[in-house]
Amino acid sequence: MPFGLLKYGLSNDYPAKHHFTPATELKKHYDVVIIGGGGHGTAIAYNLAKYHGITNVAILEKAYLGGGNTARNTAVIRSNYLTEAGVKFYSESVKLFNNLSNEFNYNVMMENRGQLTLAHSDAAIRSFRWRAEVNQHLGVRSELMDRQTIAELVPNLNMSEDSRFPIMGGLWHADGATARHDAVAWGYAKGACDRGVELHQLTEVEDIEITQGRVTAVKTNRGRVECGAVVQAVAGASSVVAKKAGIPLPIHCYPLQAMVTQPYKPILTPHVSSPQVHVYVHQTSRGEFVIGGGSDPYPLYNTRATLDQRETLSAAALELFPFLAQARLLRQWAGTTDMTPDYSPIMGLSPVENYYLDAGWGTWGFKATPICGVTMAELVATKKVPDLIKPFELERFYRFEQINEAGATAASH
Amino acid sequence: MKGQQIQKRLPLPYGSLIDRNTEVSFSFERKSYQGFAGDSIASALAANQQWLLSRSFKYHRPRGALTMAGQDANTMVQLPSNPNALADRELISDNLAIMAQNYSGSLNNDRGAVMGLFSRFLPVGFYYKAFFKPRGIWEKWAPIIRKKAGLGVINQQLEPQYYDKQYRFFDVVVVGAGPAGMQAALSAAVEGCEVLLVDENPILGGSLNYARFDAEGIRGQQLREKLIQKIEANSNITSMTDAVCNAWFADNWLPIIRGKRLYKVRAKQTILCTGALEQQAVFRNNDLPGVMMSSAAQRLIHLYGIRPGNAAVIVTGNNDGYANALDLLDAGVDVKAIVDLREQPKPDAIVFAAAARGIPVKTGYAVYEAQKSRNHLSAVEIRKVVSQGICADRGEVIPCDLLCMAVGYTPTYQLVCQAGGQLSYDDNSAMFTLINCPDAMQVAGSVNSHWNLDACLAEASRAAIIATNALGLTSTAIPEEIAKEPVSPNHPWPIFAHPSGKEFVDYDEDLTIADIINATRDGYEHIQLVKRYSTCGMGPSQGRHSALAAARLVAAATNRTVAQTGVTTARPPFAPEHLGHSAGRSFYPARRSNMHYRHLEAGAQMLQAGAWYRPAFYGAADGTVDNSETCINNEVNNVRNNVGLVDVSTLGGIEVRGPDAGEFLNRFYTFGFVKQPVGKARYALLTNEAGVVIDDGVACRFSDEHYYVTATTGGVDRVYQNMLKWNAQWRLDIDIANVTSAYCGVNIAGPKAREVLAKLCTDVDLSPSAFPYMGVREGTVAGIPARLIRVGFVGELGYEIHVPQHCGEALWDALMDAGQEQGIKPFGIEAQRILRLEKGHIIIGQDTDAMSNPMEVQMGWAVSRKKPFFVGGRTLTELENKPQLRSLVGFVVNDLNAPIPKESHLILDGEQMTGRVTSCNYSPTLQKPIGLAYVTPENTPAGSTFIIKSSGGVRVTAEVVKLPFYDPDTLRQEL
Amino acid sequence: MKLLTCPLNGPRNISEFTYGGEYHPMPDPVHTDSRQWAEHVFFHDNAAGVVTEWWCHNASSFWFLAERNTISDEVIRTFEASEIFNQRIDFIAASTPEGSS
Amino acid sequence: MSSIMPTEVPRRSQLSRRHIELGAEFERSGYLLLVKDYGSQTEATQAQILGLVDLSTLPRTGFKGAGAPDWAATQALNLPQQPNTCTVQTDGSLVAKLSHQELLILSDLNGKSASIERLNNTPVDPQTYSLPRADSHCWLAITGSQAAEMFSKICAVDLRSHKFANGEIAQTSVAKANSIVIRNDQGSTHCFYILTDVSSAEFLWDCLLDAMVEYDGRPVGVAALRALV
Repeated sequence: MPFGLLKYGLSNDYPAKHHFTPATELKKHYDVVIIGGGGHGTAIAYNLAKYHGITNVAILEKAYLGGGNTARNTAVIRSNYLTEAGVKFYSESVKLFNNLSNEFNYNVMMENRGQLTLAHSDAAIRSFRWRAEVNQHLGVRSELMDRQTIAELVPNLNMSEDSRFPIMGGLWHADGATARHDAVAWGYAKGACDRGVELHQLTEVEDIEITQGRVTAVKTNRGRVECGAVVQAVAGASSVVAKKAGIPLPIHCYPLQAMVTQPYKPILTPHVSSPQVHVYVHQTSRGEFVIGGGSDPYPLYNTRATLDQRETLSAAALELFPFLAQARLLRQWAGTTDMTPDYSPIMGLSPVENYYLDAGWGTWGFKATPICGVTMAELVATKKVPDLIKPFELERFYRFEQINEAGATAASH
Repeated sequence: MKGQQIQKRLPLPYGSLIDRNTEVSFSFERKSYQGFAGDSIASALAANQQWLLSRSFKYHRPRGALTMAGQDANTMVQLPSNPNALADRELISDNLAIMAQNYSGSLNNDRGAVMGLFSRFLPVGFYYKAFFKPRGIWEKWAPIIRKKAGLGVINQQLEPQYYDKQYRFFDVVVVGAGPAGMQAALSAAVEGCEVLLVDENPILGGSLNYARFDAEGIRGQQLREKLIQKIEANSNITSMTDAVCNAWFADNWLPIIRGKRLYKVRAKQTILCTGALEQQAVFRNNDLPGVMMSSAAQRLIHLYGIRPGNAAVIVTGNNDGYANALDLLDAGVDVKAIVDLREQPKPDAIVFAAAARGIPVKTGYAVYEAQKSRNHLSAVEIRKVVSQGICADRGEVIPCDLLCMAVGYTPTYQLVCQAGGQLSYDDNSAMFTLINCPDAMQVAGSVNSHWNLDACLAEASRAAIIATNALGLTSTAIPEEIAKEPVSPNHPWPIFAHPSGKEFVDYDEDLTIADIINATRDGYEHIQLVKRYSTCGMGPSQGRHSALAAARLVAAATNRTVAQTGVTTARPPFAPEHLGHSAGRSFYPARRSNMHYRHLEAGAQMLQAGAWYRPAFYGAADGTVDNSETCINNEVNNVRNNVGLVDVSTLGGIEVRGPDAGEFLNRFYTFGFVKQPVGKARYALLTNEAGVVIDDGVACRFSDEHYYVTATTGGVDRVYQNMLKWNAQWRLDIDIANVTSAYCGVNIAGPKAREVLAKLCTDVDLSPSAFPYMGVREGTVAGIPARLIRVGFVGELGYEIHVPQHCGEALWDALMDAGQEQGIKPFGIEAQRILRLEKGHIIIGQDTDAMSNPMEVQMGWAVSRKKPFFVGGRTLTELENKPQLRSLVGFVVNDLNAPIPKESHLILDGEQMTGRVTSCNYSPTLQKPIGLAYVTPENTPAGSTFIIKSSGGVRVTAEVVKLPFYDPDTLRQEL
Repeated sequence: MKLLTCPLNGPRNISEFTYGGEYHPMPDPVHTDSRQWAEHVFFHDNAAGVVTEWWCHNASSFWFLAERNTISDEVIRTFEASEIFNQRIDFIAASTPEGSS
Repeated sequence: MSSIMPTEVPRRSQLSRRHIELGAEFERSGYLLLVKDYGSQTEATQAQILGLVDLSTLPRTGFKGAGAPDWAATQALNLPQQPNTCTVQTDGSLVAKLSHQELLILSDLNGKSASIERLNNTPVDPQTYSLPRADSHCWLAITGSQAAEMFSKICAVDLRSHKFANGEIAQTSVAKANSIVIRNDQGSTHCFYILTDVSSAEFLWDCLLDAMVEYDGRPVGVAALRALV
């Protein structure tokens, strides 16, 4: 019995402490307004308050805390990216994740069970080797794995030579992990609110006021608030919000669906994915199998589920683990992803002064949460773009310079 | 023996689902039992007085049947290759071996039950509050907690079973075959209307099969027979029982599961008559075996002929509890009391009947606590209700082994809400009701909060009329909306907290009143946050029985109305379904050329290129492939010295014909084609609008208005689609046709290629002057009409021969036969890769990546600047005005002892990554490793060197050389 | 599954089609400045509401246009490309702004 | 083993090996080689219930382009009015209109239709372009009372006889392979032609056999198909 729970057992009255500011009226002015109360928004607020002493901050969330893609992603954490920019950025994020529970005093249930990406063609082996070489060179634990080793690592994987897509090898990423996605946003929000940040749920930004190229205020469904700076962290609605500030973005929003089975006794330790079969599978700490794959085939601002995707994901999952035919599907859901032309985020300065972008998170937003908090807060506080996120600036597209991460999207989310 | 079993059942007509003539033997927890065909696992066990079925998720509480309708997780049992099976849904079969789930030790004495004692140390969200201090301790806890995780056990040796799918099409689909559903189907089955009636139960009738609608208890049965007769007589109605409509998807796309088949049903109109789910009362130990919904008791009696207990108490908030009491009495159960939460029940015939039969009624009373002995209900303590949720200090204890709960319902709203409908809470009826149902969907019956049988029937007919009118099959005047009942069956607050807790709101997750309230006190006030923080509603039954109570508790705890609080989203599927169902037969098209089997017969190792199968290399004569390297090198040498044959059928082929054909290619590809001579081929490089190289091929001009353009195996479909899309805008006078599969092709290459071809091709002058390098001709080969293209991909004298697909094998046979004396041998993709590398040709997708532009891959020569427009042109201009970031160069490794670099190995400048190898092989011809690599522009001049981080991190020096490596003066290919 | 009505083949499951991107006129590739061209190549309206977009029916390789609401996923109408592109486009002189991507 | 083998002629169906495995008896006239039967006496009746026939080696052609409809009109053909419908010609061939500008012409079951040969050798008008339809697609026939029911397992278009009339065409996906499905009843027996990318012929054949099992469907020779008329 961990000590942390003793006080609950020994006190007759439940020692409740409200984790977040109970919603009060909006103030007239905030130094920083953060649009979006998801993992990123709360992480930015937390870092502003804790490390930069900026506490006159409001997080404006149109629905509820962490209810967007923070609630809908499949909680995968990894740093096996392809470009130097990507690898450095995400490996910093993984480092921060590892200390998050103790930083928060709130357990985010980080589990480092590793990630295995399967190759079914020599082209895939080639692109995995590329990734492994870059990762290793930058100190990230990725390595090519042969059939034999894969069979030992995941004994119940279908290694048959005559399956439709025989497994030829794989990329093992020992740093791959999962965490309780909701808890990440809750932990940040709790820490931010403890330091004076205001979290306003059910508060939607309807318009953004800009005078002489500088953001001055936002209009919400609960009234107008003036602000020194605005950060938008609204993955899935980035284009819509940025448009209110007159900023066009290179983003298309596609639904990304996933599904989960009933809980079963644990039989799968690492996260297994197959870019060619378009599926990834991992078993949660509750014993549920989480199954995801590619994005929907066309853009949509709607988190409805489709039978088509359920069929595709199930068939794909059974290619890898035929015995999952007996597992029962419990729930199917979707998130809305900001897809960018180069499969990399858009972070940093915008054409509008003091208006900062945290967008273009595609299918990799959750795993970037902690580092976004750190870097975006530093940007807002110092007005200097941290080196780690320089490559991700919006301006790159105007220079016809993309980040060569595309090869990496074949990998799992 | 049989006699015994029948003794355990009530006499006919009780037990409509069981066949008393067919006994079935099965085992539960390794003890053998008998039941009847048609019995569910739970009913067969109940007949044998085995009520305890399983253990709960967190506290390992003893659990038994709750709904007897497959709607709760209390009955989950382990079947072979079927974990988490619902015992009140799955039927028994001979020798079926059933085990309970989630206990340690034995089901009766579960060591895990000790968790219950620690419950106050495991407050809501306790995982977040502990297990992580000091740093690193979580790594120790995680595996321990993980061991506790999960319920059933997956059989990893599962033999794949045959699941499949079928499409179905109906004008109207009615979901739910209760009174409303049956009536709706009948009313909808007008002339020319195809109606499907679906129900998850084994027989039609729904509540008519078990519920009591009148004092005498005869009306349900009568109405059922009448409706079923009509339905069976109606040829427009298709009935599907044992079939669950498991979701609603866009445009009335309905997945219906029966047996091992998933039916994908397209309905023009749907009518949902899915009924309502009875809800539990919340009080201490309300989860004990013996405590069940009143409808569950009625199902046991009427469907299975089972007496649900000996001494019963009914806690009710409506008159259905009284009907339930009458059913129990008729079934020979001693009804100790009806505990009515209401001070003043509204009397009706049934209430009078209950009184007349002397059933003690305690009005204004609640069940405060259920007591147990030997894992079963033994008594209830009832207390006077003094105010909402508050009981008097004292009460009385009534011994009983059955407690029926009849305190209200929640509509079976899942499908409606998936379709965009919403739940609103009506404080007067204390009930969730459906609003904003979408077009092309009607709801009728208790799902729409109608509780009176006649009202349900009337509304069903009305819904059907709306549907058939919408289909244009009828133009009947739509009757007035049916008024709702003034009296609601829902009690507003059947929730009674107990100082010692264990009043379960969510059975699946073992969540009590305190857990829900404390979640809000921790700050998780939004119903979605309550769910995520407490996991309320996240279990296998997806909040079917927790949504209402949780919404009421959260509303009260946060000073909101239940309507404001709402419920969480109803995600598909409705009922947990096997992944095998949604997977079905997997269709992954596979493509083969007409020569496919010749490759296999020659011992080829096949590889997959997209959907295509292609020969990677051919095994040695004796069929062994152990030394692939030798095989491949032999193939290379044979091409260089004699003649080889490779199947190139998978290459794309697109006909571009018409007066504007040249103009079109000018706009689509980077090169110029208008002035291309007839009878010649020209390299065609394709960029997208971002200036990225995405495909290449050759454009063969067979006449002024006829180009035949090849494309890469993987790229042709996209290239073809893009061509059509562009010309849908440009409207040039051309036709574009993808003829990839119409042609089967080989490349016959090597110094002796002409000798061989000459034997079979007499109508084309093959002499170098008449048919030079990059020439194209049409003629016949071995009597087969053929297109001949003199290309040099592998760097030798070579002809691509494209013939009608069905003649491919014949062409192969003829060439292999004719080439015998020249030593012709087939070669595969691997040898071709080496050959083309020696010749310095790039492969799109291997030597290019998602950002490569023509200048980077040194193909500026293939970009025409004399054109007003081509796709990607403007962007290339932008890129040309910026410093180039990298260049693709050829390199050799002169140190033969160094580990041969592999594709994707990095190029380093110190520790700085400056590029990567895209192709690298040992060249049997040059006798040293050669390759292509992206390097910094300053590294491009021949002779300059760079460092490759090769296998094992070994730094290998590479020297840049001018391409091609082989035959720089192209004497051989122009032979 | 969603139904999409192909002008040639009638209503079909949307899985029979390939999404072809937003329809928006291509700026004059000669006289447009770099930033505008960059926005044409990389940026999208990505509007939440009714948009016009390209679709291709795979089995018949038939391209057409659709007006679709990206919030409700409701298809307002589908129509043949010739409704917008009714004449030959040429780039010989300063090209017309008609073409699209 | 059949006295005639596919290797005798240059044109060989992608399914030759499947046929030989099933004990096919081949028939040959000139370069045209077809499966006569699979050695069963009951194939004629089988075809009335559910039969699968490979017609891939039979002649066929196609024309496309803005000028195609007018040109075809001058070729003594009885042309279909609407796209996605077809008409049977006097010489037994079948003309399918796939779009306003595209025609597909299939020969009769004996490969004797004169029109195919004629059309292939007639010079075409401007804006009219021939298509190599004899090789781009495989051509299978599915016959019998159970045909539509069987299709409903692998094709999402409603092909039931009262919804999909004789002479109608669906260009759609069958077992995830793009296909042209043509209803062309043989006498009183339902018959669907399916034309799918020729390189996927074996994949499609196997999917069809798998779907046919529960209805006792079997492959039958062209003889059984002819016997229906």
